[in-house]
Amino acid sequence: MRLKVESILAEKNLANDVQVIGTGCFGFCEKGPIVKILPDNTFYVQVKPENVEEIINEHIIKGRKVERLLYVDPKTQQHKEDSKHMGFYKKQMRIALRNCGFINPENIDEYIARDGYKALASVLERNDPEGTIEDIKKSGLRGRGGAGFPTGMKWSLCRQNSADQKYMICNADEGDPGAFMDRSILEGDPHTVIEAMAIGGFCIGATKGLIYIRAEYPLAIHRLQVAIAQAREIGLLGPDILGSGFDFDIELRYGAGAFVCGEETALIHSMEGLRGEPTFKPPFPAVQGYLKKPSNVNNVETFANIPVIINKGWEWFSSIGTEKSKGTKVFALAGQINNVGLIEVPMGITLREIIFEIGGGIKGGKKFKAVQTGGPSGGCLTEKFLDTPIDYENLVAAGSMMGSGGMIVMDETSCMVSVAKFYLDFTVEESCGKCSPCRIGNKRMNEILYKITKGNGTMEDLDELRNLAHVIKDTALCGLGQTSPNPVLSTIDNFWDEYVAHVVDKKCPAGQCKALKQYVIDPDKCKGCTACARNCPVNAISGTVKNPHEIDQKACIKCGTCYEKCKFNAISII
Amino acid sequence: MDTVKLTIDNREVEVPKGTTILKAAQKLGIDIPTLCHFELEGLGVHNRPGGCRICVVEVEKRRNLAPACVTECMEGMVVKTNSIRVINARKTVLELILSDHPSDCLQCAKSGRCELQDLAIRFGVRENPYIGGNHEMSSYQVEVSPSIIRDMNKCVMCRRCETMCNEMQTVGALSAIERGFPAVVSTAFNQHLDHSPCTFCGQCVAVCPVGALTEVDHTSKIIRAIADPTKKTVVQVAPAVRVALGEEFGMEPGTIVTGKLTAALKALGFDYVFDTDWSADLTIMEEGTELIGRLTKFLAGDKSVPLPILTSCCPAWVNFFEHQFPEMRDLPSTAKSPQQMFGAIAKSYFAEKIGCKREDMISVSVMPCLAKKYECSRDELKVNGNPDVDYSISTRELARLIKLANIDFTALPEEKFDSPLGESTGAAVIFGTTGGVIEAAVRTAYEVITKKPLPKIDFEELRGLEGVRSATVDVDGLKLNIGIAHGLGNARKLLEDIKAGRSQFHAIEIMACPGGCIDGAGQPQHHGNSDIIKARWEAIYRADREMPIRKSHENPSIQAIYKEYLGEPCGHKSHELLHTHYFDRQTTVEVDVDKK
Amino acid sequence: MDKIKSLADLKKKREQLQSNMQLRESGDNVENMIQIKVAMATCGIASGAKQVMETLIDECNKKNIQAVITQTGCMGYCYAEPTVEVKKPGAEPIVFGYVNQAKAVDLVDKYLINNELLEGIIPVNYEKIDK
Amino acid sequence: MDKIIIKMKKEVREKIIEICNRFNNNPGELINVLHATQDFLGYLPAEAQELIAECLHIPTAKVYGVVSFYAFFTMTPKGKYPISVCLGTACYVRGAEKILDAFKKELNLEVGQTTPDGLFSLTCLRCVGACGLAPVAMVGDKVYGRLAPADVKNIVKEYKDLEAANA
Repeated sequence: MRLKVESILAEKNLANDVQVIGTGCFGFCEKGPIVKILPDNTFYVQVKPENVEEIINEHIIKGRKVERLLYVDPKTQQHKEDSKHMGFYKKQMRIALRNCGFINPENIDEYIARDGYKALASVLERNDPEGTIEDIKKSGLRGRGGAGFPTGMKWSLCRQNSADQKYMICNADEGDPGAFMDRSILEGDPHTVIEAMAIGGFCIGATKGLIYIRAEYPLAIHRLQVAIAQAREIGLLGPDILGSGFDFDIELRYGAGAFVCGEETALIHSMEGLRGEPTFKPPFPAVQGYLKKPSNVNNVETFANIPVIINKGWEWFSSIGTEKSKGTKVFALAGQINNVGLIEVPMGITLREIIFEIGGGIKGGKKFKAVQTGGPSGGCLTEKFLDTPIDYENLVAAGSMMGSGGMIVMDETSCMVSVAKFYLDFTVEESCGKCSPCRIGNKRMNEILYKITKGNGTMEDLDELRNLAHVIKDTALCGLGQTSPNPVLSTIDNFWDEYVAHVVDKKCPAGQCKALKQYVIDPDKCKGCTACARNCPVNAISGTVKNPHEIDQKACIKCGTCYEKCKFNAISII
Repeated sequence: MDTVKLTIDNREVEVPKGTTILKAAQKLGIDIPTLCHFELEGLGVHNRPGGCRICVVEVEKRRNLAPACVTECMEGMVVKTNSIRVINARKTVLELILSDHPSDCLQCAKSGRCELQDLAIRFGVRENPYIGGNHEMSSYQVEVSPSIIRDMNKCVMCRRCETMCNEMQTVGALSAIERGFPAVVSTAFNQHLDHSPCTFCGQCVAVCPVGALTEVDHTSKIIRAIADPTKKTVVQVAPAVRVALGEEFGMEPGTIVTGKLTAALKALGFDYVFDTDWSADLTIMEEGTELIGRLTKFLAGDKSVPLPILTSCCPAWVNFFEHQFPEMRDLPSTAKSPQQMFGAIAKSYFAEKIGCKREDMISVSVMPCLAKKYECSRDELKVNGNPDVDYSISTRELARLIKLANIDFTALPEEKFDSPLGESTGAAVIFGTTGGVIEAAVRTAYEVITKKPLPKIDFEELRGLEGVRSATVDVDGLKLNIGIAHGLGNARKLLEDIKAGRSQFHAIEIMACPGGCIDGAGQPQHHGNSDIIKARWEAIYRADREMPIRKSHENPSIQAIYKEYLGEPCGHKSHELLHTHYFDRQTTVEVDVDKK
Repeated sequence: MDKIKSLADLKKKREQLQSNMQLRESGDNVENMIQIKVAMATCGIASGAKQVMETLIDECNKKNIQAVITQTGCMGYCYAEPTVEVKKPGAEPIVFGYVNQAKAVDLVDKYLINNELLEGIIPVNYEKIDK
Repeated sequence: MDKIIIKMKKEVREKIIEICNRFNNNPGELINVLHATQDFLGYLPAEAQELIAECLHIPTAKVYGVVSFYAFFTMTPKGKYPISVCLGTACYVRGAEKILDAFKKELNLEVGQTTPDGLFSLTCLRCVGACGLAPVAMVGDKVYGRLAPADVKNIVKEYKDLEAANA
């Protein structure tokens, strides 16, 4: 296509006047290929090479638009020419990320210029903490850390408990592998978290804020330190903020590499200098939290929504999203997808829109297989869920969860048993060890998964796997333990055939499980060059020169050397 | 009091607000199985991690099963403790725990008394899908110290020992370490207990539901010693043993079995069966004299006198202050413990008397305690490497010996201790519980100071099971302020007060175990039933009342040994035989001066 | 820096900041200068954003281009790091992806000086909530 | 009955005491104290934990309980060139395991170990935030992205050469 454009332009002697550039994905792949013409922003969709000449002749030379190739709005049936007016183009909406990538995070002035601390000021001026909490309740904001507890409700529970000291805590212990939403917010817009914590502190009656942040995030820590210092310097943190009489200050506490510390009771114990083991709730942190004082724990992204809700009103916020899940959600899109990155989308968007439009589809044109949401607490969703609107309830119903927002896309080369094993490896390593179902149960599940991927699994193992998963879900002490079997359950539910293939046929359909691979030599293609036999590290290949060779399957260690060395494509993996 | 009504297994029950489902079910006679949960009511011991998940129950409208031991009852709650979902989950969890626990029950020291074994029997676990194949089991080094064997392969992470060591005793030798599957309770850097601040109080052993923590067993050594014709065996029995040993033979807790105990020891073949109560009376003479001496000096205006005087008969307590408060080691009485006084006299005075060489005498003690095992291994309590007490065995070990020797304990006739180290007083018996040592000391001190007979022997104000108690005793106008603590955490509070100059006490009695020796770590296991401890406690005072003589200084045998051998209390000979000294054993990090 | 003591103070400061568009510490007439933002979150830095920023500063100095170059947070295009946003006076801001040091030189030569576009433009694909 | 005296270099002891003082010897600041001590020493040897326990008036077992709980704390000194392979999900689905295996083979090391010459140590970590470059490994602060197993040899060689050049 591009060549075609360039050659026609050259033909017409326009090469010096018109510049052809390749761009990143426009996020609208199903209508591709797309050609956009600047400066008037005209957007042609589903352009075929034979249309190129027409576009150049009509649009560039004659200045007339080719109506036929313009995007048709499915609702109005009207041709849209300017990309700014095209709905599909704006799948994303940035609330929590509103300042990321716009302001210099180390300069408080830039934050203030973009309405920073305006929300805090208006909350303080209104001087009606209960009213503000009521607004947060009405906005429908729910915790963005995973479980989705209504934020306003959490605040009002903590406000109800009187104490000489309360704490407003920010959970920035983003332990979910493959998720980096919170880090990006802290690195790109630290003041929004500070402002929101002060607002929250005022509402619940806390004068101290604590941010529990992973030690693995040095840049985020640095930017927070700078931001806190700047806010203190101009009196937006510290005593008597904006002359309101409200005192509030923030300290940082560092995590030390324990996933379980994302659980709020474990997080609190960790901040107290103890092992990060969760404790039974109740008592909830709102009653007995940090240093046994009433405490409120919210996640970074939750906080990042607060100033916007205050500034633009709860009505505005609650108009976005679905009935029970309001606003937007930030996802870290990763895996076998073209546009790995950070996105923020309104609740209710479908996975299909995220993966194929915003994410630009599967890398290398491979086939979509599954998308994992919610990290080690979530599950793998298949094609049949692609059109389900994303919100807290729907994801749980589908066997996954919102989680903190990691979204890992997998293509046909991913073995789902191995994916379950990967997450279980993680859970086993990160289990605190306090309760027996998580400490021993997850270990046992993981061992069964290893057995299956080594080709030694039985159908009884699959029953045990299912039983263990249900029991752990039912009996583990904390939220993390209770959700840890989700990767196993969701892959069993959605990819049962693949498990059976491993167990009964001793085959890994994705070809990922090494032990289940078989390298075989096609005697018709083998020229008897002996390259494979000479390079085999375990002498598993026999044969004489110029005669077809053979692999002794028992001796083969499946290292793949022969496969790489064969010049005649005679070796295949089955 | 506010109450809530709820339904458990279709039956209604009303309980005070804050009651757990476990307790409410007990009220209905529903026994929900538990493993990690442990409490000693009235003694301030609580272990409620909610970690084992054996006690899960189904609560209507809740997504997950709830642990009965920590879930509070709510108005209108509907609970099922035996639904198929509950039974399956509970059994699976038990199978998981068992899958990481050795199945060598036949050889295990806890066999027959193991709470995990009981659960396996109760659930009828016959096969376990999580054992064998590629299923890994935890693997830790088994460690033997002078008192305690730690086999963490058997640990079920109930955390009871950690709670006892840290919250009850504030010793801090044990902590959960690592995380996930390898997580276990251990010492810092998995070091030997000897290198830790462990006091060998053994409360960890006393509460361990399984065979992970057990006592070092000397029974076979005792059998060998008795069988050795070249050795004379001398045995002493501590006061608390006589109110607990019967439990091992199915007798009611609180039965006093002194006579049968004596008969059993004789039947086992010990050459001399004596009583630690005798040396307890001796301890009062020494310690009481020391107290009077320090007090007199103090009252005469010498403010440099180390006060309050602290008792020193509890070896775990001695270990505790040597590790945690070495700077205050001039406060405790220098008097040895009754066990060691007995050993010293047995291997000197008594050995001379019967013409037996020190090396040919095997001195054995039967103690409610595990720290006593450690105590007799102390170098300063040996003469030329020969210990004053060779072996200290626990009440449990004695029961095993009796059973091994085919002795029908309950059918035994009552016998008396041998003479001369067998006569004792009621003051000595009460050494077996908290407050007893100081009461015995006061009984003697009062009469020594005032030279008048006690108007009333029973000092009720010094008795009880409160963790920290205090009383002022009027010694004919002299107001003696007395403090009592049992449990080392309570002891710490009093020591911190002394350190801060807040203490008004003249004398403080400290016992390491909750309740004193009656709940020592060598006693028959109570499995969290504090009624057993209370029954032993009552039996101690009953035994005191039944004694003809109830003041140590009136013990004729004690009076005789001073006349005949020791001279006067705290005299030269006494100092040599009956007093000791203490060490600074606090681990410190100092500058390495050797290296530049 | 002066303390902001009241709501009015804050408002005043915001208005002043906005009206002057005194976004950067340097100079007047920021409006007429080229503004370049380099995404400097962890992923950007890991991909070499620091070196790119240095190159941009060097090149602009060398070629005497009046530009304000600052760091900013993650723009969200991790697949195309390092990313750089350029706003020329009067033009829409454009985000360039895959900007390594060589491309940074190109960016200055082609886009800043000659107004020629470069490969790897990332279309803005989200809605802003303000203005 | 002996008192256990642990020896420590003067400057190390003073520095740790200073760190503890900086946090008011508050046991609640244990994790911050451990971070600061590890920043200084590179690891947390037993004697450092003993001293911290002494300063903060908490049992050494509790300090060790915390150190052994958190993956970030280590009791073995890291290599001069610490290699960390990201095993975050994004890297995993793009073949991070193969990269890790290649490092293990190349250095003859298991995860958590340091080479006898003290040059290299190998650890895994979860997500450095460079998911767009997956799979990723880090040597010290330097990030190597879009790796293939074949690249591993060259990376190790780069540092061996550097070491040879410095020698």
